[in-house]
Amino acid sequence: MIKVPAEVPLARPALGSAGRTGTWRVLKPVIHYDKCTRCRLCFFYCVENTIDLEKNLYPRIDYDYCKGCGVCAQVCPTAAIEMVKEVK
Amino acid sequence: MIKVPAEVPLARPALGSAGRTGTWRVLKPVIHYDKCTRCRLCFFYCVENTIDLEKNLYPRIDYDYCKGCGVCAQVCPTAAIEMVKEVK
Amino acid sequence: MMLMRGNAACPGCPIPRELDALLEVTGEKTVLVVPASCSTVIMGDSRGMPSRVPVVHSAFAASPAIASGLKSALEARGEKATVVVWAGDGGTGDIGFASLSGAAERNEDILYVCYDNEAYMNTGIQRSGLTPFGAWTTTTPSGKREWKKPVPQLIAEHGVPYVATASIAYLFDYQAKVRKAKDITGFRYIHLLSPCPPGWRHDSSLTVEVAKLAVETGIWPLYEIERGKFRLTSISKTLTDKKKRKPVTEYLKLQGRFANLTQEQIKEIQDEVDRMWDEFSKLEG
Amino acid sequence: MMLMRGNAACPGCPIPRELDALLEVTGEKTVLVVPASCSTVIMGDSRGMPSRVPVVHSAFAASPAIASGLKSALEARGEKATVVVWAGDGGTGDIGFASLSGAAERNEDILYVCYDNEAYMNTGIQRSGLTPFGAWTTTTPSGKREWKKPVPQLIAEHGVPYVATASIAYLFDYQAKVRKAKDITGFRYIHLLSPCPPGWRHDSSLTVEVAKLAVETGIWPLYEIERGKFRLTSISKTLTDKKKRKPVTEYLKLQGRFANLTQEQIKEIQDEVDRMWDEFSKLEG
Amino acid sequence: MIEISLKGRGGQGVVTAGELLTKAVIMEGKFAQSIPFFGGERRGAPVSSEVRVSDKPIPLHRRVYNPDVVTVFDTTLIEIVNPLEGIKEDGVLIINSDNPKKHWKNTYYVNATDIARNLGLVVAGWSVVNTAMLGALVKVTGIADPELLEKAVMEEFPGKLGELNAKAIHLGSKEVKALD
Amino acid sequence: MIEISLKGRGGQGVVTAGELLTKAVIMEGKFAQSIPFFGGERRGAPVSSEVRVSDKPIPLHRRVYNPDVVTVFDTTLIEIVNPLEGIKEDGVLIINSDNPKKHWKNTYYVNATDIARNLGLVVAGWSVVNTAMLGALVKVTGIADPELLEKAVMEEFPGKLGELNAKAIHLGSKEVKALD
Amino acid sequence: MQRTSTRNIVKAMVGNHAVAYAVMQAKPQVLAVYPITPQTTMLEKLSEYVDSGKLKARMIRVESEHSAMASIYGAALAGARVFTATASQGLLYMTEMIYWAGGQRVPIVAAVATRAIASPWSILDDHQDFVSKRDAIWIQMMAENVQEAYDLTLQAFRISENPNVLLPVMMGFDGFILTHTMERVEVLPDDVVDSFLPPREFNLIDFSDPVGIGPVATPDDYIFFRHQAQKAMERAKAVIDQVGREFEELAGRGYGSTECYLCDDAEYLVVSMGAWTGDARVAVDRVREKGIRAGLLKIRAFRPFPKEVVRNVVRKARGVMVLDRAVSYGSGGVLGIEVKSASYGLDVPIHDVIGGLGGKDVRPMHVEKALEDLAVGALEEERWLL
Amino acid sequence: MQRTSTRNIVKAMVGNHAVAYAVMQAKPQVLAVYPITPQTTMLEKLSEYVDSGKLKARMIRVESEHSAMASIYGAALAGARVFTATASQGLLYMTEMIYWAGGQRVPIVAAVATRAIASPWSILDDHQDFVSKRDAIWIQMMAENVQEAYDLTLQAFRISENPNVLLPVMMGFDGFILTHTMERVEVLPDDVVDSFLPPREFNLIDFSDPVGIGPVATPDDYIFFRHQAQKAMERAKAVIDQVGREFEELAGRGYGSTECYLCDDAEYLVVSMGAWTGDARVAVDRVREKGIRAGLLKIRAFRPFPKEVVRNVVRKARGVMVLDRAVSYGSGGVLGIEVKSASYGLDVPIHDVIGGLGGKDVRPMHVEKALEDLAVGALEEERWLL
Ligand SMILES: Cc1ncc(C[n+]2csc(CCOP(=O)(O)OP(=O)(O)O)c2C)c(N)n1
Ligand SMILES: Cc1ncc(C[n+]2csc(CCOP(=O)(O)OP(=O)(O)O)c2C)c(N)n1
Ligand code: SF4
Ligand code: SF4
Ligand code: SF4
Ligand code: SF4
Ligand code: SF4
Ligand code: SF4
Ligand SMILES: [Mg+2]
Ligand SMILES: [Mg+2]
Repeated sequence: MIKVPAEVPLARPALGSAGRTGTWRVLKPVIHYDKCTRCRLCFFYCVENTIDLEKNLYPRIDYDYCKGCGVCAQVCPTAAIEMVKEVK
Repeated sequence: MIKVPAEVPLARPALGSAGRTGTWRVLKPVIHYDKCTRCRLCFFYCVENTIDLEKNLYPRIDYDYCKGCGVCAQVCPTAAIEMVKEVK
Repeated sequence: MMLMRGNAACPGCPIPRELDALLEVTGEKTVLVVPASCSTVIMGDSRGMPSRVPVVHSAFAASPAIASGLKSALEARGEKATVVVWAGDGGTGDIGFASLSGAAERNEDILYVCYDNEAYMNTGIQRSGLTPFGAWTTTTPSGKREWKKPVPQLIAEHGVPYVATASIAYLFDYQAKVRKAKDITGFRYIHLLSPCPPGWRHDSSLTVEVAKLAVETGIWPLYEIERGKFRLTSISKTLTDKKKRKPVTEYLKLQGRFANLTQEQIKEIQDEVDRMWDEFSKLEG
Repeated sequence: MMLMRGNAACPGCPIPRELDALLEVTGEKTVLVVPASCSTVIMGDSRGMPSRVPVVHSAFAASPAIASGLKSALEARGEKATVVVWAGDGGTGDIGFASLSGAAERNEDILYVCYDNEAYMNTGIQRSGLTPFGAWTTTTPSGKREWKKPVPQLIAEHGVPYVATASIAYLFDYQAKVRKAKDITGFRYIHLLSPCPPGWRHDSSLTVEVAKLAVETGIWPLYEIERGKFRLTSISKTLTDKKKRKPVTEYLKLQGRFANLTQEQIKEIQDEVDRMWDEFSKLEG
Repeated sequence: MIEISLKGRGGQGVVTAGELLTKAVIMEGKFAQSIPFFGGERRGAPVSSEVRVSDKPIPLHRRVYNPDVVTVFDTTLIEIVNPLEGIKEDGVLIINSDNPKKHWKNTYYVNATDIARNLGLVVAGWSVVNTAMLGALVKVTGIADPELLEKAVMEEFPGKLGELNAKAIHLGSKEVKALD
Repeated sequence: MIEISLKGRGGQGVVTAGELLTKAVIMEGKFAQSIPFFGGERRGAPVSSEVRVSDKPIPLHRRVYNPDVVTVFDTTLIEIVNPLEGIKEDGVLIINSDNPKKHWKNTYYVNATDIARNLGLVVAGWSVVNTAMLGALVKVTGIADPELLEKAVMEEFPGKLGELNAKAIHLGSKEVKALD
Repeated sequence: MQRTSTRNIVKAMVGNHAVAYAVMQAKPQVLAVYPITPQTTMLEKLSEYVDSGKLKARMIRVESEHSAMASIYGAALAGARVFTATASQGLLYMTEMIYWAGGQRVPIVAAVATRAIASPWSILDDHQDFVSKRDAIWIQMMAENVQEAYDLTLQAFRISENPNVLLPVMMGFDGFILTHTMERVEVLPDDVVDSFLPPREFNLIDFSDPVGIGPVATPDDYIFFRHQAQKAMERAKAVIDQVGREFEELAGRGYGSTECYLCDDAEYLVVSMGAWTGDARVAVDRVREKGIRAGLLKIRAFRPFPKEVVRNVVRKARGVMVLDRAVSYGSGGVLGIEVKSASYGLDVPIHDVIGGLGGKDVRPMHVEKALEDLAVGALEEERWLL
Repeated sequence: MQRTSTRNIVKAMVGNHAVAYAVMQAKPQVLAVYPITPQTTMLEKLSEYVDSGKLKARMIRVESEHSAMASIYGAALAGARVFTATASQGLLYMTEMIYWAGGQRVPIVAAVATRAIASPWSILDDHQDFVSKRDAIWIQMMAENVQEAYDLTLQAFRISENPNVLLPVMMGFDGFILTHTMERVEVLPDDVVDSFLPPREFNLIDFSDPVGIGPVATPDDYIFFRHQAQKAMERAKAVIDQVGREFEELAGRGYGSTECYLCDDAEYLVVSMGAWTGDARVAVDRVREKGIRAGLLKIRAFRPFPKEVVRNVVRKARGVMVLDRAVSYGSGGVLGIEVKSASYGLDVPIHDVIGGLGGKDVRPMHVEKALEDLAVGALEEERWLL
């Protein structure tokens, strides 16, 4: 195959294609693990895919990219996620 | 209103916009009035609108424009229309 | 006579009569919008046109939109007139389908008539989305593999006030539908099956016969959908009973474009027609 | 994670998750075709993209056709891959509708997903044919007057093998439908209601809640039509009984775009939903 | 270079005639060009086709204005389209007629309609006279090898139909006469 | 001509701030121009707006590269977008902060977030700090008549909201301080 | 540049709103605008006007740009004053209808918020979209600033509907750089606009005299119509200048096909079109300070192209550089080609300076540098401002 | 003009069938062609080839030209050799995708059966459609006769897929005048075509190295890509000539961007493109007989425009007339503008002779007359052959 020269308009996969979107946050989701039942709903519904599951199945938020939308807090059945004001 | 100058692409109504289409005929519909019951089907179905009705409601073909398609002969319930070869 | 004699339609082409019958009903205050199609050619040239009402020629995909604009402007100047799109199946169901669907969704106050000769005839018989299953065209040399796009149903799904099918063989039914459509406000759609002797490969004298058989075999049901209500019309009312319908072969065999259908394909077509009528029975019942 | 973090979606936008859930099922051998839309922006820029599978950016009206070509070429080189169009409601039901209908009519072997945020969001919230009745947009300042164009039904009328609706709030249902669609050959269509916090005027945290209420109120029924057979899915199966459905106001009241609806309009909407479910009951029963 | 104008009606095979002639000439190693009438062909409506034949490459692409040969498939056209317009002083007119009039000083005629009809070359009521006319044309002008013309015809219409058309060429060529 | 750069985040009203300032200047009979950041605005994402103010017509349409004044609505941006790039030697930096650092020799600060919050100027969790910042900006630079700015604000936001914003201008202007 | 008439009303407006305002004052009966960045906020403003009744018109909410142009074309035939606006992909998507309207010689006004063309995507400014319609039998004018965008919009209706012209007019203005930039704008009072722009008098749908509009044309007729169109373009030159003068009487701002800045004694000339003309003006001032006698020729009317003026101005220079925001790939800058062609026969060196594509910002210093290089013979035949 | 190689096979074919034949020999995997006069008989022939298995390709039966170009674009990305053909309204309807494919630098071959543009309707020939794509980052070549249409189609694939080029190629040939005219054509044996045109090696869909194709580009990247495209166009000039020479070795017919006929000592030069070049050749011969030293420069590659050659040939003449079958209304003949721009700085008078629009037949005598007038200084700056 022809090697396509760099002069052709292409993009390559990259983490943070829009930058460190964690800086966009106004409110920050904080998980109160004591309340967490590991139901994983936050993990399923985080619209940004910024919640990982630990080995022990506890959710962990990737604050580098979490945009602070609050969906996780909203879907958490035990109100284990609190949205707190970002301190900047 | 502005008079639109002749330089703008327009067409005006005209009889025989494609010429004297009667000359296109290979076969010519001839009405045998003796067989005609004045049912007017030929008049209704002449696809070219080239059949007129006389005052007495007998059909008359406008040979200047009749293209000789044969639809009239086909729809005539009494076979009063015959398609004959054009003599040229 | 609103559409004058001596135009460029092929011998046996029903379009001039179809147009005349339409204009008989809609009258002098009609604007015809005609996209690229055989009707473009029939409408003459810069030396003269057969129409006695204004004709707005249109790019292939543009007629529903041109009609929307025309109607809006006529309304703005207080002129009561019927704006009619007169389009082929290709302009309607293929390239112009987004524009048509848009106008239907906006419920534009226009009457859209699709004369359906089931292929691109003006360019010499190429397949359209509305070409029926099995039909030969120059771009489907061994018959079309897909089914005919059900455009009247698709438009009806848009919730427009009036949708109807019609046939040149049932002139009164056709004109009655035009009359009804004329008096309705909003988007009205009439789909007219329109045989084409050179394209369907039948003798020019058989135009009306073929159109009639399409209805009698049930391949082309005559119906209207008025504000969502479906109703069979004319002779089609009597055809829900399969025994009353002629076998589809009667229709197919007259046309060269179906000459190479296999027995299986013919059965498929017959089954499809029967299935459709079963649904009609439900809708009507 | 097939769609990487840190992309340009608004906070609370479901699109990244919707895409990721799709790609989880279709896997690495997926090509995404993305027409002009919010997703174009989400797909990054010349400096990098969030997708781990090839993305083919597309002009607004071109994606069904680009996908047709891609699939044909992949097939010609013997590559088994899923070609997915990922398009907004505007690209799907307005400008791209002819192209979509054409691909459906040809039964192209592609999976078309319309993520429907019910307006042109990328250009800043303008009405589309799929904007619901009554909704505010910048081009319908006092609410849209027409009803939402019923695109899934329209596609189903084309006789394609698979059509389904889905919702981000019912992820398993959505992914099950993608899985089913992936294994079918021919044209497959999934229509995904996709809330948009700035466009629908709801708090970014309510995305899933709003999506859920759309289903629970019956405004957004979950169903699939497999080779013509209609079937309600997931929770919607339980909603044919009107009493089980929440009133539409529960859905409407969360969204600023419906803030100026009159009581009458709300009733119209409720009636329309009820009418739709009556039909579903018939179809299912 | 010889320029030929073929005039007929939709359904008579005018364009095909031009192409068959062109093929035959090219088979011979010479140069030829066939330019059809540009427009929607309707059965019965006037149609024309123009042919150039030459020993050298033909650079021209304009239409033929001053034909050396005019071939009229249907004499009723003579009034309608004035096929003789521009014909060269020493040009030749070939008409399909059983009752020829002297429309031009050098007039030839053949009853191509009868030839076609007798051979059963009739499509939808139309006698397809093109091959009989070609036979006459080649005979009168000598611009193509009749055998190659037959070969071209057989390629275009394989089987039985080709044979009939080949016969039509033959008969056209045999029966064409000068009118004096 | 004075060139001003306004840096903030989607939701803070950066573009509106530039336009309000421009309007106020134009009401005064002077010339001004407001050039927003060109791109999809996402809540929380960096946004900028640039303003030119002059006594004469402004022919320029390029972006502002060497601002006289840089106004930062959210100090976290200082690391991300380097708002001081190109600032004039004697340029002025105005930041929204309760805990200011000396990012630039001429730094002014105001706690616009508190002003907005106290006035209830909060939308979707965002304190809309733009008018308070404008108040500070006008106070520090004197480029617009505060009364006209208030008028512009009242036109833009009729009623109660306008009053609150006018108050914010007032407070911003009152509370801004030089950092030394 | 900008002079003031006492009756003018001063406003601060972004370009899109200024154009929308002019459109409202022009009182069209039918609009059809499809959203596209950077034009959309104009559509939104117009929707607001229509919705609130400030503009009594129908806004047809079409499903594509092809239909936008088609629907206003239809409306224009039936006598309505009409307007649309678009950009980039939208302008390309309506290409067929653009040519259609031009060929039919129907008065229409369209604003183009210029934007780069994909692929790759860019929502930012250049002129590639605008120039793509230079053969389409449309008058094309381009604004330098928000004020001009407002003024030219009003003038466009007058020019388009002039019975000696009858051509659609496209008003280009730089995307974002003007559409989204707020500037001081002097608008005319409504009654002044009414006197400048009386109700439209063009109509082709007359049931007592039915015509076929845009029929098949015989070759003789076809080339005749086209020749007439070319003549109408020629006549439009005077009309553009005349309308500009009339407008000046009302508004105090003079217009015409071109504008010269320090041309008279200019040895080194910049030719430019659109918003960066202002920046070029600054560059001219700056190099003048350095002793280089520079001048600037602004092209306001791109079609009809003011060949005669260009030629006369170029003739007097020692070197010319054309600023080009659009390229005919495989040939050169589009404006450059025009200028060279119009000046054919002269021997003043003409250089192409291509820049600003896809939103790339161009600064006076780039023009300054190019002018300095031009003066010392160091400017390439084609320079790209990368 | 036409030389012969012994391995060539002589056929009699109409232009559309000759191009279809070349396409079949080029072995594309994916085609998408939408019917439009005068291209349609090519589509029909290709459909036949595909249906009968002579060409193992998929013909996508799209619903419009926009989709025709879009679908072969998609196929081209995924490694298929692709082809489409269109004309006039169809070319306009796919405008957006034409620019799209050009901007993305994807090898594609499209044939354009040139035809006038509506409104008013005309199905007949001129070049207005073809030239409307001159900015679209496509190589554009135009054939003089059926033989060239065949030859250039084959060459187009080679040029397009050349790794130093990677640009789509448009092959124009006059509607009806070539599409429907039957001429002698020498075709290459299939194996010779195979050696000339090995399987395509361009592919962007690689699941082990996923890329985003045509993403939003930052301004810096955007202008970079465009600058590279312009450079690729520049490089294409040599490739066109090189491929022409290689083709000559196989076919015995030489090609290149231009062709000169009696240029060397020509005082009066005709510049021309497309089918009427042959007629112009005849006119040149005729006026030579009358003692006027005329010559002819044929433009085969319109993009990249062979500026250097044009300039060098024009330089030697005393007067030049450019035959133009397309007009940039409000400016001048399109080819004329190019020639003047390319020749800028020379002082040989260049005249525009515009004709053939909407199928209007142009005869050698028209060219003859113009040449004679040129020689005696009686040719207008712009003459229309009405
Ligand atoms: C954009 C565009 N593409 C293609 C064409 C060529 N064209 C003209 S008419 C036609 C077919 C029309 O088919 P249909 O709408 O069914 O009408 P019919 O000719 O069968 O009456 C086509 C493809 C065109 N005019 N414009
Ligand atoms: C031909 C064309 N017209 C207009 C646009 C501008 N445009 C880009 S995205 C968009 C709206 C997309 O709406 P939708 O498909 O619903 O996707 P969303 O942005 O809502 O995700 C528009 C109008 C365009 N890119 N191309
Ligand atoms: S706040 Fe939003 S982005 Fe952040 S983890 Fe929660 S759901 Fe994900
Ligand atoms: S949703 Fe709440 S309870 Fe469930 S895993 Fe997340 S934090 Fe824990
Ligand atoms: S033959 Fe045809 S055109 Fe003539 S009268 Fe009968 S139906 Fe009419
Ligand atoms: S159809 Fe026959 S019977 Fe009836 S009116 Fe005509 S000719 Fe007479
Ligand atoms: S081709 Fe068919 S539809 Fe067209 S004019 Fe002829 S008969 Fe009528
Ligand atoms: S505007 Fe709506 S759809 Fe678009 S990215 Fe933002 S939330 Fe998502
Ligand atoms: Mg049709
Ligand atoms: Mg949307």
